[in-house]
Amino acid sequence: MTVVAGLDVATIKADFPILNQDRAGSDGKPSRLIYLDSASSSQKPRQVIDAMSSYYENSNANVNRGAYSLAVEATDLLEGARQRIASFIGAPSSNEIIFTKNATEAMNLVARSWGGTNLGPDDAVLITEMEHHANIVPWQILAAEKGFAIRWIPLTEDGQLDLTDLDRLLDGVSLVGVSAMSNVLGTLNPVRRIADAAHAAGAIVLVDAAQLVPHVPTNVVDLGADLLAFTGHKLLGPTGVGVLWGRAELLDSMPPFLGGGDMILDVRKDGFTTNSLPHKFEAGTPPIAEIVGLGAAVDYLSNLGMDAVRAHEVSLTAYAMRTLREVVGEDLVIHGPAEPAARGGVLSMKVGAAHPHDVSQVLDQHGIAVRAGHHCAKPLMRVLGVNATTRASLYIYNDEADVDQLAEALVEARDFFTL
Amino acid sequence: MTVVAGLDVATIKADFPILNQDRAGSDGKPSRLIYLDSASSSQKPRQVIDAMSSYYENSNANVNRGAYSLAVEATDLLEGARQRIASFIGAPSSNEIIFTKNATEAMNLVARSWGGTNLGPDDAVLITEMEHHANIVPWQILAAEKGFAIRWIPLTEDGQLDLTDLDRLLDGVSLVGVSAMSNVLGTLNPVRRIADAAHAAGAIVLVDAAQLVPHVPTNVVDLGADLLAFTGHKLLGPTGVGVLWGRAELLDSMPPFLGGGDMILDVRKDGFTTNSLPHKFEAGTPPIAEIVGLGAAVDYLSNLGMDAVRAHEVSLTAYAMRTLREVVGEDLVIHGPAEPAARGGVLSMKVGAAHPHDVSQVLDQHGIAVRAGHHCAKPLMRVLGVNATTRASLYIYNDEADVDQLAEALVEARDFFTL
Amino acid sequence: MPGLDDLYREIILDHYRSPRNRGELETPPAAKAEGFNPLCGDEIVVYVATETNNDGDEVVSDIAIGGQGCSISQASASMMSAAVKGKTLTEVANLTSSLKSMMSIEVEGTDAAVDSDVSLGDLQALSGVVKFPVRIKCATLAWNTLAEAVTPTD
Amino acid sequence: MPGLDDLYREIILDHYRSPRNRGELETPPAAKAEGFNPLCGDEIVVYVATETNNDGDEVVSDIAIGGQGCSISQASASMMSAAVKGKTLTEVANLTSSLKSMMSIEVEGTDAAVDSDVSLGDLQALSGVVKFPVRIKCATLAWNTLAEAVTPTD
Ligand SMILES: Cc1ncc(COP(=O)(O)O)c(C=O)c1O
Ligand SMILES: Cc1ncc(COP(=O)(O)O)c(C=O)c1O
Repeated sequence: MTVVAGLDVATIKADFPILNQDRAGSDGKPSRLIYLDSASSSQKPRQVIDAMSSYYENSNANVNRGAYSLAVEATDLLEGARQRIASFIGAPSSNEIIFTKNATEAMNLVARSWGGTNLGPDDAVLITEMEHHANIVPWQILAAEKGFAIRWIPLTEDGQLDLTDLDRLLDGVSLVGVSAMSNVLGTLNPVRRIADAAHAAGAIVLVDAAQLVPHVPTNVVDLGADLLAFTGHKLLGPTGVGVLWGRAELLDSMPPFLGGGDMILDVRKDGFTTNSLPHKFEAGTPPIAEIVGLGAAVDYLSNLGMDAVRAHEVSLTAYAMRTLREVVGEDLVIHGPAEPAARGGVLSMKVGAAHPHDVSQVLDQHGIAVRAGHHCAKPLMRVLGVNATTRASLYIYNDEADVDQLAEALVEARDFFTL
Repeated sequence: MTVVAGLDVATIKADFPILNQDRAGSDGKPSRLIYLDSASSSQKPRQVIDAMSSYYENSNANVNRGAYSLAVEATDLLEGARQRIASFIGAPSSNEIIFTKNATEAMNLVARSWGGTNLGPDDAVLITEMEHHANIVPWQILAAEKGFAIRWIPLTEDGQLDLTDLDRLLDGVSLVGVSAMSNVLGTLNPVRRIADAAHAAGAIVLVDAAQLVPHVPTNVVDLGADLLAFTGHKLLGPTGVGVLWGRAELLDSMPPFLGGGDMILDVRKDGFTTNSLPHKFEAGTPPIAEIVGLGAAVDYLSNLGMDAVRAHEVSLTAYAMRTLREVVGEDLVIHGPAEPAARGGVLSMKVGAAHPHDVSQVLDQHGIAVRAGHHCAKPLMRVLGVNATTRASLYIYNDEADVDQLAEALVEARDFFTL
Repeated sequence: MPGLDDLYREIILDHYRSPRNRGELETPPAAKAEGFNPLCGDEIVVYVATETNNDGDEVVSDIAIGGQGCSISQASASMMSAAVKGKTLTEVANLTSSLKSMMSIEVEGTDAAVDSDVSLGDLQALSGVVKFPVRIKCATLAWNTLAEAVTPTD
Repeated sequence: MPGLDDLYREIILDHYRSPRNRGELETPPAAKAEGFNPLCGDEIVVYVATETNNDGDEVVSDIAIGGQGCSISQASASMMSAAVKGKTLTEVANLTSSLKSMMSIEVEGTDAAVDSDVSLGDLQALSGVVKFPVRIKCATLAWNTLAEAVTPTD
């Protein structure tokens, strides 16, 4: 049994079916998956998978529509999940939880609805050089239409936001979009500090919390966010569901994004009357089973305790940074902050002269799943001066043994591709 | 065993866990669900539920991103489903299958991407009086921005499209939006005829096939559609996934809808380069497990054979129309076409003076699930001169016994609320 | 599962069959508000006339109900119209709050002045609705619409 | 699961370690195209100069490769540059088609003139890639980019 700072990883691993299957290894011998790509998508505990199966087997019906008891049951399951998700992130009201298909849609919703109404040629949006494409491209699409400027908060050498010029950068800005935790560098950004400065400058703040919510105790009010997006599948939850949280007053002021069923009170030939929150932004049949699954995921994490989750990750990240440097040696560069407490368990690496794609191929032969690529952050790749990195990312089901095997396989990859 | 025109309903029912559970009845005695709300959302066979659980238990990883074998497996499962779904609707290429979160998003995508580029103050969009809000409100939202006109194809007395004036209505129209099968009236519309006239007038055609694809053999080329939308959850598939099909050439000419990961080839600070189809329209992590589930749903229906499905529904609809009229009597109005072969198994009813909400309450006491309401078609409700209807809708797991019980319970409701 | 009799008490069916105060009032002087139940398409129209009484309180001097709906929403509207006529707006607010708390709805922004403990009389018959959560919206639609009608719009 | 040796044949590693024809050509006269592998962020730049030979055929007179990528994409580009130099565009098309069919890619719009059966020589070493489907894009990136460079743009 491996216990790291409060999490019983062996027991946790047992909850994840995929981590307990024998898979064919490179030598034909069965091997267990060592999953180190949770920043891309997490694995799912049995509790989440079962919640969805059970929904389909016992309670499936469309929501908000039927008067029969099955439809009421389905609606109650959905709304119950909404409430638990709201309290998981400290949202003042569950009406502020808007279900989307993923974090990407949530940020596009903000760009189109809020940005489409509030941004013109004289305006500017401020984002950071470490944003994920999901918090860049929606603004580029809209900027091409509306003519506003996009500004970038630069980075320091060790992969933190360089806030020296923040006040100057904020001048004339209407919205700041900032990732709370980088999916490449692991950097935990000082969202509260940026939000305070943004508010003082009259701007609102959209937080990309896709990497934060799964790993760090999150309270939207304490963060000072106006809008915050995250995604279910990185949070032990299913694919097909994401969340936009927003201050009710702000969401109320925004026009609807998608049109269709449920987001209306009335439709006439000459126009429609918009429904109240959260329905206003939930056109069409929502991802019902997925919301139920996300509710179960949030329960699972709440049972572990997000403080324990965070403590486990800080401690395992510290172990990994130390071990990888020791075992792989000088050839290894780990991008981002050096201090484990200042970052999440996302380790983007340069392994000697080996290309990340080749590294991940060698690792795959040992059943180790890491991601090689640009991680949907091409502007950041250019800042780092690389095309791609090899990224290992840690979660609650990872332990020191996983890290040890990673280190060994990295050495093999490095040696194989050394010129 | 009930065999209606080729489908072995008893065997099919056995595949649907929810139809085999004892539920608490009004008198406290356990009763089986009689599910007659498939037009709202269908139930799911074990094969679909299992395909998704198995995905999470064995193959879960993010797609299009990882080089490791698990990610390849997940991507192959997704792309395999895309291919089977493409051939299920006769799409010339699987690149023309765009996964969305539901049919509503698919139609909003068309409105925003195609409409946002092609519609201005001098243009017009032609839709029908029987459209679902999902094919009305997106156009109303866009029309408020762009200033184009929305025209309506009117209805005949028996709930068919009145095409007498079609050519005049088409004059100056750039897009025709038409539901292939009404979710209220069951009417099967002559899409091919409308498409031919629309094309002759220089307009393109968006088909809302949310009700068609689950029930009637569908071939997008034979329909003459340019774009066609449907939704997974009405098709034995999961919530959280929908499909937009479009002619490749047309989709290629349309700008992206949502911005983010996967829909780009490159992102620079000064702009982005769009990826090719289908990725261009699939920003962010797709509903992977849901796509796998929809693939299993399509397999299930293909195994039954869509011709057999349609034959079963025509025959059961004929039985239902006959039986309900006989048993309930003069007080019953069934909206829409009188001829079962001209419609799907959607029976929107007026039951004497009883309000649909009250009728469905009485039915619910007998474990019968029907929908009472406006069915997201308020303009149609106004044309019919009602606020709401009681809608019973049939699918592959329904049989004559279900219809008989419905008829009996309708009599009780009618009597209870007769003034 | 609760039975139909819990929901459809005799007095509810009576108000449904013979609704009180159906009709329209001239606006102005009367105020008018429309309410929708997006679930089932029900629409209710409440016309309400007020005047100031000798104590300086605003009183519901007349009320009329239009629109269509199910037995619960129609009966609730009819019972409401009978119950509020002649009452001061404060009394109406208390009654509304009392009805909603019977329906287990948390009343938001309730100020100290509002008293949820007033006697409901006939309206007590709506208590069965609480066992049918979907119908709560039907039962409260008229009340929310009335509240909107008497709220000064700016 | 196929082993690493299937993928990383000695000749591939050799081209990766000592890539042929790295550099740039002046444009014009040379044509240039950029290729992206969105999966891994690889970027490849192909510069190609052509001239018409005595038979009136267009021939690859010079080629240079820029950009960065993994061993497979770099080795494939290097081997390609060595293989196509001096070849007519028809021969290049045949070679490309032959390589792709080795990778089990259906070649779209293949016209009768294209012969997929030409001998691949060293390029045969790329055959192991077929067992690693994700890497097929790496192996074909240079070839697709070359095709783009020699296609007249309108
Ligand atoms: C005809 C029609 N179109 C569109 C839709 C919308 O489907 P969804 O809610 O899955 O987007 C529906 C179902 O509600 C429908 O019946
Ligand atoms: C920081 C960050 N933002 C946004 C996203 C997008 O999430 P999704 O693909 O679920 O929309 C991701 C994950 O890919 C991410 O890491």
